[in-house]
Formats: sequence, C-alpha cells, structure tokens
Amino acid sequence: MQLAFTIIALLILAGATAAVALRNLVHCVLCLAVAFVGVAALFLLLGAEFVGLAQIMVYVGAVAILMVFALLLTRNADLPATGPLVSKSWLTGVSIAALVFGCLAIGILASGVGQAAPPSPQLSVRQIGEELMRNYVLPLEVLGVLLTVSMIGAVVIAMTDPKPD
Amino acid sequence: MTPWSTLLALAGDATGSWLAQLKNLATHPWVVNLVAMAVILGANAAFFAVITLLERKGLGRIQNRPGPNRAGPFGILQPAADGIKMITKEDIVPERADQLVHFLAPLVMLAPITLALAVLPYGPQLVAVNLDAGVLFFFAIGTAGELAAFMAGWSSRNKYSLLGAMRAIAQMISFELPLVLSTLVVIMMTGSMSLVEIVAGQGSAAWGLPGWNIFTPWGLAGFLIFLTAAAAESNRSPFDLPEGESEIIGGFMTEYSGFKYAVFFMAEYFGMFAVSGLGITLFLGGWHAPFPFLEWVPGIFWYVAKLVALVFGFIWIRGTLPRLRADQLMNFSWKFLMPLALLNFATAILWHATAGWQFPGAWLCRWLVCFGIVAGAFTGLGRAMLRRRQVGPRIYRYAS
Amino acid sequence: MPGFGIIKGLKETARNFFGSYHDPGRFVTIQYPEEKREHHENYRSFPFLVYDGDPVKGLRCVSCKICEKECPPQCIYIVPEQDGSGKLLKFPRIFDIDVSVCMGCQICVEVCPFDSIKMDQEFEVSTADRFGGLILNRSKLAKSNEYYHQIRPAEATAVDAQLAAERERQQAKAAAAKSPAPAAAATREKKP
Amino acid sequence: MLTLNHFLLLSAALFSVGLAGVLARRNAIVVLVGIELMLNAANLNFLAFWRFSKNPEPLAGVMFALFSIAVAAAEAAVGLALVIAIYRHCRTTNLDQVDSLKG
Amino acid sequence: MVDFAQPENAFKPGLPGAAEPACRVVPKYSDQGEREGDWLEISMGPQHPSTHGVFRMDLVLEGETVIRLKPVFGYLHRNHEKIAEQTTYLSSMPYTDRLDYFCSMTNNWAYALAVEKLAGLQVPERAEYIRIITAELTRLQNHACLMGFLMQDLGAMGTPLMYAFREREKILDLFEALSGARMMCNYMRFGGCRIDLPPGWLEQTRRLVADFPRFLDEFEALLTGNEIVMARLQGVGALSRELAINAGISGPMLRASGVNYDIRKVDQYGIYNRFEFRVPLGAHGDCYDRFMLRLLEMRESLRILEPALKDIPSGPIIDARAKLRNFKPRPGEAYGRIEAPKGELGFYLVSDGSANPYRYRVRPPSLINLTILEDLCLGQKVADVVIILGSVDIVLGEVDR
Repeated sequence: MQLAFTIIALLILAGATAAVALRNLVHCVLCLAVAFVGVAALFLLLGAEFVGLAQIMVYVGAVAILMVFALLLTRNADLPATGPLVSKSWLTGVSIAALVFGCLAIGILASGVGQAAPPSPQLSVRQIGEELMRNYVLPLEVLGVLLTVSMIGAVVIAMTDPKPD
Repeated sequence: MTPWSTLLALAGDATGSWLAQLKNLATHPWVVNLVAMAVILGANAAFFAVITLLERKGLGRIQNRPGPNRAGPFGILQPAADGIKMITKEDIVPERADQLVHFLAPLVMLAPITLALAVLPYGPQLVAVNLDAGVLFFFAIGTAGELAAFMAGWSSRNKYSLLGAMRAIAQMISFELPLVLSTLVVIMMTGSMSLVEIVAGQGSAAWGLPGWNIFTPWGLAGFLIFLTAAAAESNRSPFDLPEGESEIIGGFMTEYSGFKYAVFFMAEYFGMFAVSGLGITLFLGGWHAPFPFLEWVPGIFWYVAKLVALVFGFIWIRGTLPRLRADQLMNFSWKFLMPLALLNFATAILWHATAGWQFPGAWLCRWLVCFGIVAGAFTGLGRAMLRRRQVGPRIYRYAS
Repeated sequence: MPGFGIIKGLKETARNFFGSYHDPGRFVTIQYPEEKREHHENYRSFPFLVYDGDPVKGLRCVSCKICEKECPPQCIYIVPEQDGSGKLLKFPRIFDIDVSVCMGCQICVEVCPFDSIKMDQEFEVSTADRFGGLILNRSKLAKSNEYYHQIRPAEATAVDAQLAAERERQQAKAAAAKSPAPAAAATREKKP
Repeated sequence: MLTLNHFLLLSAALFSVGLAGVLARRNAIVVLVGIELMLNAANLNFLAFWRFSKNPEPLAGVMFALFSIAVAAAEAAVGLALVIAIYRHCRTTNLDQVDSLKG
Repeated sequence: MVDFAQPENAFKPGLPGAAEPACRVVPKYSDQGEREGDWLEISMGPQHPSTHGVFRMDLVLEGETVIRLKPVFGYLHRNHEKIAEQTTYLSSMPYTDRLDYFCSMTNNWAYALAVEKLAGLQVPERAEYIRIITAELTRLQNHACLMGFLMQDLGAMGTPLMYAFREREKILDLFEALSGARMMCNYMRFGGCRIDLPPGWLEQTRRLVADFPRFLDEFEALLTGNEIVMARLQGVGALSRELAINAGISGPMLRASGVNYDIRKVDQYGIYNRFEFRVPLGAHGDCYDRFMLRLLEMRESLRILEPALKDIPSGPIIDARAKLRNFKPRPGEAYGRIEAPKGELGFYLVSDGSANPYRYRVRPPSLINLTILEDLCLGQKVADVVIILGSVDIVLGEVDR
C-alpha cells in the first residue's frame, strides 16, 4: 500500500513536472497523460474504481487527445519552440507556486487531519447510478446542458469561415 | 484490501480444475496472477498465430488461390516462418525520429489491449478479473490505442505517418460513440456493467431460442452497430483507412519494421479479439451453448467457436469490400450509426415497456414492432445519406 | 434498401470461396516448381542454333549476320570463321547471345534465310553468375534438329521439308549447270 | 501507514506544479496543461477526503469528482478551441504575443 | 514551407529554377499567404503503392484536400522514338509491345497500320479478322485488369483484381498459343500477321467468349451495386465535356464525359464496319462513369467477337508483297491510329525511302489522358487522387516511352 502510493506519487510528480517543463510540446502532453494515469491509479487505490476508470477515459482518451490535436492544428508539433521557453515573469510565477505549496503544506500538517483510513467502503456502479438519479439529478441535468453548450461553443469557436469561392 | 489488490481469482471449473489445484498449492496471490497472465497471453498469442494463417488462407480462397501452403503441411508453419522473419528483420528507425517515443508506441498500443483481454469471461468462472465496471474498464483501456497511434505517427517524422495517425485518432474517437451507445443498451437492459453478470443474464432459453441478446430486436440492431463500430475501432476493412496502403502507404506504421511492426500487428489482432470477445459477451451469450442440451460442452469451447466465427466474418468482409473515404467514414459514424444507436435505445425502452403484454402472440408482436422501428430507421437513414450525396445506380445510354 | 449491394458482394465472394474447393475452373493458380504448365508449340523463350548431326560442324548458320543487324536490342554478336589466308568462311567462329538483353521477340528467327536460328522453350535460365552466366556462346546455343523436332514438331517438319526442297532445287540446278562448284546446302553439310 | 496527509501533500504538490506551469510558461497549450493538473489535484482531494472521512457512505466526494471530471472535459474542449481560434488569428500560441485587445 | 509554384516566381519564363506554370490551373489559395502554415506538401511516388508504376505526384494538401498537384513523369523514359529512327521498320515492332505492355496486340496493330499506309500494303481478309479478334480480346483483358486495379486502389484487398487476373490468364493463354508470348506478342506484321492461327485456337476462343459474360456478371454483382463503391466513385474526379475535348482526351475517358467519339466508328479502320456494336456514353464524366463504361465496352467487345469468330474466312494471312528483309517504303508520311483500349493510339511515320523511318512519333493515349490529372484532382481528398489516377488508366511504359 505504502509502496504502491510512493511509486504512483513519484510517477505523478515526475509526469506533472515534465509536462510543464519540457521544451517539446508533444512530450509535454505525453507526460501529462502519464500523470493522468497515475492519478487514476491513485483513485483505484482509494477504492473509487468507477471514478478512476472515468478519469482514464476522459483525461487520457479525450483531453490528452484533444491537446494532441490542438498541437497538430497549431503546428506546435513539428516546430519545436526555438524562442525562450518561459514568459518574462517566470520567476514570479514559480515563486508564487512555491509559496502556495508552502502555505498548503503548513496548513495540512498543522491541521491534524492525518487519521488512518476507515475500512474500505463498498462502492458499486449501481450505487453511483442510484445516487446520481436521486440526490444529484439536478446537477446531472445541468451538467448535461453545460456539456452540450460547451460542445457547441467549441465547434463554433474553432470553426473556420466558409471558404470564399 | 480491495478487489484490486487481489487482482485475479482463477477458480477452476471442468476445464480449469488444475488451475484450482494450483491455487491451493500456491497460496500466494502473485503466483496465481502470474499464471493467469501467462495463460491469457499465451492462449491469445497462439490464437493470433492461428488466425493470421486462417486469414491468409481465407482471403486466398476468396480470391481463388490456395493461400500459404509452403511452410509445413498445408502451410501450418507459416506463422512461425512469419515470426522468425519479423524478429530477424532489421529494425529501422528513421534518423530524425523521436527515438524514445518511436520505441514506446508499439508497447503503448499492445499493453492496454492485453489488459482488456483480462476482464472477459471465457467460461463459467473462467474470468481473470471480475470487475464491477467491466465494460467501462474495457473502454477506458481502449483509449490508449489513440495515444499510441499518435505517438507512432508523430514520432516517425513522416508525413504519411502523421496523416495516418490523424485519421486513426479521428476514426477511433468517432466510432467510440456508437460503440459505447450500442453497449449501453445491453447494460441498461441487464442492469449491470459487470461482464460476468451480463453473460449470466443471457443463460435462459425461451421459445426454443437461446436467451442471447441478439435474438431481441434491440440486440440485433445493437449487435450490427457494435460490429460495424468494432471493425472501425480495430482498423479492420472496410474501415482500414489509418493504414490504407493504397493511399497513405502504411499510415502510422509506415516507418516501423521488424519486431516493432510485429507488435503493432499483434496489437491490432488482439484488439480484434478483445472487441469480438466483448461483442460475444454482450450479444452472443458469452460462453453459453446455443441450446440447453449442449451445455455439457465446456464454455470455453463455445466462446472460441463464436470468436472464430466473428473473426471469420471480419475476414470475409475484408476480402469483399473496398474502403471508405475519411469524410465518408465520419459521416457514416455521426449521421448514420449515432442516430441509429440512439434510436435503438428507444426501441429497447419500448421492448422493456411492452414486457407486460399478455395476449397470445404478444412476443412476436413486440418483436415485429420493435424490429420495424429499427429497420425503418436503418432504411430511412441509409437512403437519406445516399441520396444527399446523389449516390445511386445509374443507367447508361448508347450512341445512336 | 441500402446495404443490399454489399450483401450481394458478400454472397459473390462466398460463392468464390466455396467454389475454389470444388470448381477447378475457378482455381487458376498452379504450384509452380512441382507442377508446370504445358506450353503450346508456339511458345518461345530465347533463341538457339540448330545443327544437323555434329554439334559444331553441323550448324546451319552461315554467319551472314542478318540476325545481328536486325536484332532490335542488338544482343547478338557474330564473328565469322576465317581460313588461313584471312578469307571469311560461312561458319561462325563466335556466336554469342546475351540473354540478359534478349527480349525474345523472334525477329532473328523470321529474318534468318537459312532456318538456322530458332526459338527455344527453355525458360528456367536463372543463374547466380550475373554477367557471364547469361551470355550464351556457340556451344551453349547449339541444339540438335531432333531437339527442335521435339519442342516444335509441326514447325520443324515444315522447315525440314522446305530445306529438303531447297536442297533438291539446288542440286537440280547444279546438275543442270553441270558445275563442279558444290551447292550451298552441300557446303554447309561438309565443313567450313 | 498511509494517512490523509500523504494524499493532501501530494495533491498540494501537484497543484503547485500546475500553477507554476500556468504562471511561468508562454505557450497557451502548456498553460492548459497546468490547469488540467490543478483540476486533477482538486479531484484527488475530493476522493481522499471521501475515503478518509469517518462516514464514507454518502457519496458526495465521488460525485464531486465525477462532476469535476465532466466539467474539466468541457473546459478542455472550449479552452483548446480558443487556442486554435487564437492561432488562426494571430498565427501563434505564444501568450506573450497575443496580449493585444485589438484584432 | 511550400517552395514551388509561389506566385512571385511561378510565371517568369526563362528563369532558371522557376517552376513550370501549371497549365490551366488558377492557384486557388495563393493570395492567402497566412494559410500556408496549414499546408502539407507530400510527394506521392515514385515509390508509392498505387501510382501504377514509377510515377510521382507532388501534392499540396490542406488537411486531406488537394490544393495543388504536379504530375512528374519520365522515370521510365527509354528513348523509344529515337531508337526506332535508328533501326529498321521491323525492328521497332517488338518495341511497340512495350509501350502499353497490357495491350501489345493493339500497339502492334497501330504501328502496322501506319506502315501499311506508308508502304501501300493490302491486308488479307483473314488477317483483318485475326486482328479484330486479338484487338477485342486485348480490350477485354485490359478493361478487366483496369477495373481490378481500380478496386485495389479503393482498398478491396485484391479480390476483384484476382478475379480479373483469372480471366486475363485465359486470354493470355490464347495469346501465347497464337504468338508464342503472353504479353510481348510481337504478332502483327506489315501487311498481315506473322503466323496463322494454330489448330483448335478458334474453338478455344469461342469457348472463352461464351464464358466471359459469367465473369462480367460476377464482377457486376460484386461491385457495381456496392454502396461503398458507388459512394467512393460517384461524383469524384468529374471531367467536363468541354475540358475533355479541349485537352484531347480519348478513349473510354472521353466517352465517359459524354462525347460520342470512337475511332472504330469514326475511322472504320480494318473491317470494323462489318460488325454491329454500340458505343456507351457516360453523363457525368466521374470515376464511376469511367468504371462503368469499361464494363459496358467489354460487353460490346463480346458482341464483336461472336460474329468475328464465326465468320472468319480462310486464306492467306499476309500480303504477298510484304517483305521481311530489306523493307524500304517509298518516301512519304503516314499516320495510323486505332482505338486502343486506353484511347487513341497513333503512330506518325515519315519515310525518306531508306530502311529506317526518318521520323517516328507515337501519340500515346495514356500520356494525353494524364495531362488533366491536376484539374481532376483539385479540391478532392488525397484518397481520391489515387482512384482518379486509377480511373484514368495509365501505363507508364506508354506515358514515358
């Protein structure tokens, strides 16, 4: 358990760091996919099988692929960036991120929530489905609308103008 | 602590009793896991060898040729010859290729598909991992293929590879929707995402017909949609555009040779086995025998028989049909299969709602009504699609 | 009904699949090294030189070089024999055909006035020697009239009859002229 | 012994890495990568809190994670569509160069 | 990225290195410089699985849509015309086999026709019948193979091609029995044919002609009603009537565009006027029309073959005045053309009275039909380029000569 967590955590952090630090954008996205898979593995470790599989399906199967497509469409895939990698105020950004991590870490360690896990709950797909259809039916509907709207919006934004003939 | 940490539980039935004994001997779960992995991998690899030979023989016969018949009697050693050839061939990596990604792509393609093979129930109790969300696992794993196709196509630094990868990704994404929608009908009617329970739900025979889902109108339509989408998902003809050799040479596999190519090839066939296995599980009653009096034959036999039949269907189609064009493929998926799959949902609901009909001939009546809806939609959508593109038979005139 | 055309096609391939097992008319391939097609008499591969009797002295070729001149890819090379005084004799000292160049067009056969070069039916001429192995010299090219009869019975019989008639005509002419000079055919029969 | 703190610290680290990427990199797609990482960190928190809570029977954490994944998908689609639209317009995905409000 | 046919240097004649102006093509997106980043330039061939030989197409794609195409040929150039001017008339005959290596019989015929006009030779009646029989058999096997290749380009795993080859083998067997070679027949001579029909040949041919419709029916069942074939071929690569006429297209491709022009009818060379056959015409000029027209022409060829095999007279097969050696036609010029399976095949000869032609020129149908490739392909998908090329029906031996 501990060993599995350590391995997965290292994988996630390595993947995430590489995803934001590498020069080649395709490598970035592939490392991001590694991080996603790691997070999904953590979900499985936490006993949330359905969420873990959904994470793989959505993040690896959809988000990473979308990013790959965006890379190809914006010609970032075959033209490795030659200019400076980071923006002008990169030092500020990294400092802020480090600061945030420091604050969070202090907060977490000070809060004393580090209790051990209770026995693992039995989480079946049927339970999730029933919960979705009972207590969360309104959010589900709203989410459906949101997804539809965002899909239409994405299509409209990315659509090219009809070619002038 | 969860079903996940104890990955596999292979209990033996009539065919696998030695596995059960082994489990008693080796109490450590890792040993059992390793054995299960080895059995699944080995059996599928052997099946892969047999199927490649069968495919070449079948295609040959369709084309009035004998097929491979030089290596061994009737050419049965041909897969071995192919394997030796593949392994001993030079492994060529393009000079400007992204070496690491180029190396990883075949593995990323193959590994998830072998995982997907682990959740299929091959017989009563003969399932490596009985997942509560087995179907979801199947589709989640399948997404890795898209990434692998991209990795292969992009890292080769070849324009044909890139075109092939773009085609492969677009095709896999588009056909995942009808594939998932057609399986959702089964999940809805069975009330479970567990593949074992779905098979168990198809055991009871009625009216002399087995209780397989394919014998219901929604099951029949779902099966056909599933089969079409599955052919596209596993890049089989007539949807083999990603590697359409007459257009883009080899697609994302253009720059692969030797063993890496063999791994891609193997992944493609494993994908076909996996998706056919899913189809068998969902629609064709899994390992169930067609008739109750044949139940004494081990389930694995029926499973393999159905798998061979499905694969042979794929080969038959491959020997007959030319391939579609990329935009036609998209149209076919989004404008034909998707609406049809959605309508199939409605049909399933109607089937469910009319389950209470009691008058004589009610079953037949339900069947015909539901089938009529699906068939009508099929005809209408197909006609509309062909007519919009002004595609149809033509009559020719002669000069006077 | 959409999809009907596809089903019709599938039916057709199924018919061919099963037909290939019982209908020999559908099954056209043969297992080549074990099984060989019977060639028609007219089949041609590469040229050879016909001789009557002795493989060297019996060659019909008189080294007239017409075939060398007419050969489209120029694959024939002929040097006539000379006697001690340098006079050209009607016999080829060198007669080479580069089979790697020859395209088997049969023009040399048609233009030969002496019926001395004919088309062979041997087609398995592959060799590991890329440069020397495909240049056939006089001794490799020479094949007997019996062999010619064997591969092309009808044509060879006609040619023999024609040659015999020619010889008779020549002899008659010679007899009529009462000339001591030997007839052309007889010369060829004797020696260069 | 695995405790909640492990997961929370990992999640905080993941969030910070994503934040650093968002703030420091110039390329719009890498910025989106960072945002996705931050969302993942949040999801990890949801599930960790659900799993380590005294009473895990209500599925609030799982539900939150599921909804968050769905929203993230929508966000990625729209975000990448925007990147493509910007690229079409400005022929670059460099965020430092697309700071002009005028088209 | 895209370095050829830039608007700046495209139309400057005489500038070394400047690309040839693409004929009749308006550069569609040349004014939208900023779109160039989206272009993908690929070179299809000379080693591409479906260029039907060593042929190259430089494509510029936007997505998968073709916006520019430059055919590049000449990889198979072997100086046929100049070689012919250096050798005797007879020696060129086997070289004509190698022009369109699918149809050596018709190539022989066209060349023999030109020389016969030049030398004033009369072809005996039996030889005319033999010529028509062999030419129509050639048309059958050429069209069958073309359709097989087209289906191969569509990705049909070779099944239709194998069926076509099965029939072609039977026809080639007949050619072998007749001329001694399957493909490089070298059969016709000035003033007739080389040798008479072997015994039993006519009977075999009659049997083949009687069996052939079975193959055509099978082909039609397999392909013409197939929705995928229709969707792939219909509306793709449409060639307008005007462009077809202006570009000098000939053969089935011209008739697919609806132009009634068949040299067998127009010139009535040989004894074609004695046979009843119809000329099918297309209405759309797209790939499907080209495909179907060949199928229909095969049926018409069978209608020519049946009476020809029945009525063939006995008699000499070559003009008695024809000489093999020392053949020197009188000075003059002649153009002999026939309806080869691929279109108008013509030989133009100028004689100065010597044993070699003074000028020897081939009018190859494949090359002329290929010139409009770019017009057909613009705006189509990259997968269509392959089938458009396939439906044009080229043989590189004839294109490059």
